[in-house]
Amino acid sequence: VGTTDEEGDGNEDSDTYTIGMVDSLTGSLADFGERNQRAVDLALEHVNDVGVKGQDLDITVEDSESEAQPGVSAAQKLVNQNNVPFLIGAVGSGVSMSIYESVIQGTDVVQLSQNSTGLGLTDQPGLLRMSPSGRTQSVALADIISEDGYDEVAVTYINDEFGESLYEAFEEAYDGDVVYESSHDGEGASYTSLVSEMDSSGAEAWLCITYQQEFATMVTNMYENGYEAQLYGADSNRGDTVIENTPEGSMDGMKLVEPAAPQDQDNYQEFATAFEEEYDEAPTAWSAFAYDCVITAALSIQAADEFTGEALGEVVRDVTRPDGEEVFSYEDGHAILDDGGSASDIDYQGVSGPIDFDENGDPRGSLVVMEVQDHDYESIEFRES
Amino acid sequence: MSADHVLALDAVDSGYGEVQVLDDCTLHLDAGEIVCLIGPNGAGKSTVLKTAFGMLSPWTGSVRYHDREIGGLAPEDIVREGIGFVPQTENVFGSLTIEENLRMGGVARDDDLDPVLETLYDRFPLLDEKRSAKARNLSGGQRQVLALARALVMEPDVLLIDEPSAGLAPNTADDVFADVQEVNAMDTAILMVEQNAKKGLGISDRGYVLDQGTVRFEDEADALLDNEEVSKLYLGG
Amino acid sequence: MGALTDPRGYWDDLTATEQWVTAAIGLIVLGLVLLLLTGILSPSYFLFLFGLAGMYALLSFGLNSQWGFTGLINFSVAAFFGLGAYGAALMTGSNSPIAGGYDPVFGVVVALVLAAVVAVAIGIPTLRLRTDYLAIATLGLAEVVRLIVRHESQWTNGSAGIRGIPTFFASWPVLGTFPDVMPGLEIELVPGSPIVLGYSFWQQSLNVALLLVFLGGSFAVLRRAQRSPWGRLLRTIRSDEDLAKALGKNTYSYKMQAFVLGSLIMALAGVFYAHLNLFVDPGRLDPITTFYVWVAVILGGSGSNRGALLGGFVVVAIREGSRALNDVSWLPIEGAPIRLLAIGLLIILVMRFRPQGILPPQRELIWPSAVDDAAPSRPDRGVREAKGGGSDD
Amino acid sequence: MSLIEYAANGLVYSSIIVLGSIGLSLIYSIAGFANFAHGDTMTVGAYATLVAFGVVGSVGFSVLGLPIGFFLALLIGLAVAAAVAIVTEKLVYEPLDIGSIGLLITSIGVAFVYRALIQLGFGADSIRYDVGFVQPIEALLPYGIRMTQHDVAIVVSAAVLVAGLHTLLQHTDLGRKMRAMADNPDLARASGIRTGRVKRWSWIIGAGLAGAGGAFLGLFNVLEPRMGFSVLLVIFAAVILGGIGSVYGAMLGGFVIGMVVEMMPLLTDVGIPIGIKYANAVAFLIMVAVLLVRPTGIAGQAIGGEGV
Amino acid sequence: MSKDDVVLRVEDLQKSFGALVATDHATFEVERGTITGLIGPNGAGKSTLFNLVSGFYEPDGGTVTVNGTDVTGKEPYEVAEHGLIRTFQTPRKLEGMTVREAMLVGPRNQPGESFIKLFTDPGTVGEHERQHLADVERILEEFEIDHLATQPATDISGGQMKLVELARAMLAEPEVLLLDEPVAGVNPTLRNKLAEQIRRLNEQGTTFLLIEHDMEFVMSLADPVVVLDRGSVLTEGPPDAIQSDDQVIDAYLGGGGV
Ligand SMILES: Nc1ncnc2c1ncn2[C@@H]1O[C@H](COP(=O)(O)OP(=O)(O)OP(=O)(O)O)[C@@H](O)[C@H]1O
Ligand SMILES: Nc1ncnc2c1ncn2[C@@H]1O[C@H](COP(=O)(O)OP(=O)(O)OP(=O)(O)O)[C@@H](O)[C@H]1O
Ligand SMILES: [Mg+2]
Ligand SMILES: [Mg+2]
Repeated sequence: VGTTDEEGDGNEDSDTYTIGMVDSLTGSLADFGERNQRAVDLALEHVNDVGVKGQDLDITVEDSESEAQPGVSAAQKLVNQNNVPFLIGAVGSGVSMSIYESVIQGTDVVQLSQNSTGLGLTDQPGLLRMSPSGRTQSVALADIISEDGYDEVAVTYINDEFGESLYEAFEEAYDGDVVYESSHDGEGASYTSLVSEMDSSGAEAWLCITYQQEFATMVTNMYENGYEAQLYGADSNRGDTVIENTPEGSMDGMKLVEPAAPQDQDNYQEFATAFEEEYDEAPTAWSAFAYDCVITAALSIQAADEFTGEALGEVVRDVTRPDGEEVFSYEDGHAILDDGGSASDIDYQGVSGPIDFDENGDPRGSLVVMEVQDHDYESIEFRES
Repeated sequence: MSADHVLALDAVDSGYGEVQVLDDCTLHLDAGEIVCLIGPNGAGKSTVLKTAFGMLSPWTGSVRYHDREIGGLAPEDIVREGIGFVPQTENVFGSLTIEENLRMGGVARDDDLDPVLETLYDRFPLLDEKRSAKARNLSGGQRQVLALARALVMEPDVLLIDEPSAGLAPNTADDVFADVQEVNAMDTAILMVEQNAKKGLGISDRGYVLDQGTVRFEDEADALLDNEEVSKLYLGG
Repeated sequence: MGALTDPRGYWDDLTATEQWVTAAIGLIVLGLVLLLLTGILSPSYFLFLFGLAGMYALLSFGLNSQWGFTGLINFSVAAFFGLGAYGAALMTGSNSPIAGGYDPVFGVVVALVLAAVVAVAIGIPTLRLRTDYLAIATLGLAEVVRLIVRHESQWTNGSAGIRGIPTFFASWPVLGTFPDVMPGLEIELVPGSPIVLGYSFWQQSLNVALLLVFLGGSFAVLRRAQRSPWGRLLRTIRSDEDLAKALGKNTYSYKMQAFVLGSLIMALAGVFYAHLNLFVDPGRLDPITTFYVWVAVILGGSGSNRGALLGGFVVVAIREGSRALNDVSWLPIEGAPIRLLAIGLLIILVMRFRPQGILPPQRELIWPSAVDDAAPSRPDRGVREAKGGGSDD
Repeated sequence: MSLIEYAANGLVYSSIIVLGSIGLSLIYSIAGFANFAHGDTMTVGAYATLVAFGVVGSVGFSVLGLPIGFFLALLIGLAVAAAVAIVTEKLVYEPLDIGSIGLLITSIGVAFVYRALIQLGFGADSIRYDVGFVQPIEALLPYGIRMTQHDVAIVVSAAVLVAGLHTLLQHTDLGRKMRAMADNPDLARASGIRTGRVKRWSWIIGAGLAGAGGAFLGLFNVLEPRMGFSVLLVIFAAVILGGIGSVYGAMLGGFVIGMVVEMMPLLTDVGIPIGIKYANAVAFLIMVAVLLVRPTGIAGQAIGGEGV
Repeated sequence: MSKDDVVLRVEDLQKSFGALVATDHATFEVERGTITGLIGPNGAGKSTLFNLVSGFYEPDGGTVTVNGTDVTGKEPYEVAEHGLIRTFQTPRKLEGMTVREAMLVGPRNQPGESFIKLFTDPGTVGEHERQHLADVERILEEFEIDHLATQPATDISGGQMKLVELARAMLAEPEVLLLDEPVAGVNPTLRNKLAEQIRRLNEQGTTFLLIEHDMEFVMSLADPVVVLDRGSVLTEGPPDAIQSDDQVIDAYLGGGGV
């Protein structure tokens, strides 16, 4: 994790550019935070191999504890004490929003959320995010469930901004009946009552919008109670944690939708390989988002006239826009910019996808539909959002 | 000071936290004696007993039991040495029954408690009636009796009693004093604090008058009762 | 004897602890001024921290009037804090499902009324209970309130929270536009590290001003109340309720008064929070806040208003200061659990070495004008300090 | 969905809550404070069991779907939780000279320390025991009961532990000494009770049961650093409901609260639209309602007026 | 037996704890201006009777009338509002206060006990406070514990606690004062002084109902004396008559007599 520059400055006299990041190092989303940090380290390595305007990039990371208030405190420190002009943050949608409203709004600091998919962020054009809005996922899920021939579904969702907004969007888009819906708490709660209620609702299709640990527990509870249903889920329920902690075959046939990292793209492959080499595990789409946040920030700094929020704000969208030449790594982008190219001369294609922030600050993204086969995820279909 | 004192405080200073109460206090108890400690409120009488029993550590001076220094020992060890203590206040386990209170009094004994308890019930019929009543629900006087009985379960060699007759009806007080004498007759030396000085001294061999943490008078019990000055200052005329 | 008219005499009149604490505070203030002047500590961040600290101090005031004065073990601090924040947010926030867009002053009123109503509702069943039962009952009821706020989104927006809350003075003349019109200043006292006074600095200054009003008002009220017969009665109840009853005091009514008073102050802290943070979500009702406030009150010294003030500041210093641990990159381990560890250890150490708190009450609490000439207003030093008992201010 | 099925679930959860409640109640009455580190003591027990199981491994035959090694590990976990509690008592609580609220606050600090250490050692992720997965017992399905062998193991082990405690309290002086000490520590010492030893035993029993409860919670659910703290509130409700300081009250309270939480779906079934998300809330409301009628809990001792 | 001016009337009062009948159809009256003694063996039900009268226990049957008002079943503070104050046999400690502060709780109806008045009428509050403080100083002197005024109220000896308890109740200036063994544990010399205090207050109009086992004390002060045994009134009369009553000697005084 980065070091603090005690002087708290990021101005051009020193030999590093320091930006800030609010991440979930602890709390319910610590999983995400941990992987983010790995991706960030990787990204910093790639950036500093080349340099930004001849200097190093450094990131001061503060913990949000996966909660709004500590998140805001963290951002306050980064923005007002460390004077960072560019802030990556945060994971949870609620945290990102509260940071934006309490700290960023009214200043010219650029905020780019690494992992928030909540629908509310769309209403804040000033708040950029790397991960696509959950709405696309919800719509896709609604379609898939209908296409699979289920006109009744039981839904449970994690009771935070993320889960709730995804559920609302799903309910809006779904043609059939939601015969049961209930939010649930995270963190080690027991879900036996929940699954038995879902079972008694009579629905044969179950949609779970939650996080990996919670979902693993849910599936285990289902299995141990002998319930069976066609499962559907959001991207957040996918991962090794689930595979490792659920009985073999317990989820087979489950379908999930997730933002597609372009797995066939070379830069993703490279990223994935580097990640696996370093950390001995496959990256998730979420870590790819975090990686892209750092690269985008670095490109913006390189492209901007000066290291201020105002200047960065002017270029941050441009470096990912389709007008320019497609570049697939920081090195390539840097080369063009260093040659006197302007921000709009490049179009960074992230390891997570094309990015292309729209007017609301949301990226473009495509989705992949996955199915669990033999207790492993297989992608079966791509969908444009 | 001769070696045959059962219990002796020698030049003891003691108190609570930073507050000194006992100031160079010297007194002793011999085998087979009943000694009565009197004095005004706040003189430090209870403090003497607490110090002797290890509830407070003497700051200076020594507390000796036979020939052993016991100043600084913990109460639970002192009990096992053969000293018993009846505190002035909070002297029963309110949430325990009478029977349980008595059994608690005997935790340091290894033998069967039943015979001892039966003897005590015989001696204190008041308790016998209410064996399974919670001590909290006893009347003030009943509790006072229970507190004494609890200390007797150990059959101690030395018994320290803080105001045994406080709150007792005249007839019960007489009974208790008789009991004290009876216990004494069975070879237990007794050091007793008593505000009812006339009765207290009446059954005692010797007495001390304590004032402001120091022994002011020390004499045979009868002599103290007859002492005009003592009578005027401390016995209410 | 005023500190200004007769500083020497004032100093001599302080107890050893007070002198010690005053000196320490003086040093810290000096240090902060130095940090600010040299540009090491940014003024706007400092003001934000100051705001947070003051908010904790307010919460501590509230708890102190319940626990410190009256002995009510209230574990629903977070609930009242949250209600205050929600009361203000629901009235003023742009996405409030009930009645957004009102003036913040109206929000204050609604928050206080809401807190008072809930305080009475929680108080009626619980205030008759014995202390430890009261603790868990309030903790449980606070959890009920939290679950309702979290799940009944038709009233509260659920976990999405309420946003678009204006700053407190947004619609006031002059003050409303104050942060915008104030020039961005850059002062360079130490070459190379300028002090930037921009929008957020002016905004935070306004916040702090509001806070000082809240804090000052509460302090003045509590100080007078504590030294009054009213406060003495509460202390009697804390120590022996039956005695108070036997002397003809309607103890239930007094407990309720203290409970409501404390809850109102906590709600005030919530209101301040809403306008400081401009965003409110159900996480504010999390019991962890309650624990922190308890730590603040105990740390400062139960029963002492000054202690509560100090405790609030110390807790924020610990919480935010321990962020520095995250920055220690050479540690081979994660910073966050280390931080939790540090806070835990700190609590334990304080309780071990200064259990009576930093500034425990040390003076008698008798109506000031009544004792001036009657007798010395302070008990024998030794006794009071050894015991750390009594109460004060 | 049948009543009996919910009840079966409730029985399992209750067993865990009961184990936690007894310990909390014991410590409450002896050490004289509400121990907020109790939940985290459960967590310690769970992780200790995890580690021990890793070392012992799945040796031997299996009982109730669990290798015998797991039960061995469970005992080790129980012992570790007790040992940790004793060390904490020696290092932290014993040297303190403060009232019950001070102790309570201290225990919050202790809870933080436990949790931080566990997180440092095991990370924030959830973990499962490597005991495989089981399906409901076939023989019970026709009766509408979906219980796994693991569930049965939890209930049976909890029952054994509780029965053991009952025997201990009935046939030794310990229970009475504990009560005497809680009542009046000074007089207890004056009577010759070695209070230090009694205290130590209470911690051992209380924390040991908590450790077992934690280990079962891990089996019932998953292990994660906040697991114990998450159930602490419910355990408090159980203890209060039963009446502070009464071991048997704690058992009863734990049973009732555990059942209530797991039987919540019934409310919806009978037409009361309170979702399971309010399960804990309902538990607390029941607790408060009981306190209104009996201000000292079901088995708590009535406070006898002002006394004489 | 009927009396002229009755301030406290206890009629057919009953209270049992489980099988134990603690108060058994007790009936008696306390006449204004008297010092009425209440004696009886340990466990006779005297303190229970106080608890019933002062509202701490709810009677199973019977009535309590104070100054003509039926206060049966009322809250203790309501009973106190009717002018009846009681002390406790086991003195109550007030933590976190000095002895002087603990005494200041005594006076009833202090204007400063109203939160509102603290801010609307601080002058009056201060005035009363000064007055009460002077009263406290005076009574502490009379009780010979003025040197304890600024000591923590918990750090005093058993006897001193009884004195504080009694002095505080006197400060409440009730019409009827119920004292539960006020001088148990108090030094004999001081006992005599307290007797004078009680007598003086009585002359100024306070009515006393007094439980005490110290016969010298009771018999010199009280007239009439009510004897309670096993929950009901055994007899009542002037001290001389009581002292020579065989029944009383049997049940209570024992061989030792006074
Ligand atoms: N709360 C209670 N529960 C059960 N029994 C009680 C309760 N209070 C008192 N008693 C019983 O009622 C009887 C009368 O008690 P009370 O305290 O009134 O006696 P008393 O006359 O004041 O005696 P003493 O002179 O010893 O103080 C006693 O036998 C006592 O055990
Ligand atoms: N716990 C305590 N802490 C501090 N000081 C105390 C404490 N208990 C008693 N004192 C003080 O110590 C002195 C002696 O008290 P002690 O209890 O020994 O008196 P005593 O002679 O037994 O009086 P009494 O006849 O009233 O019981 C008193 O002045 C009292 O104020
Ligand atoms: Mg004494
Ligand atoms: Mg009595």
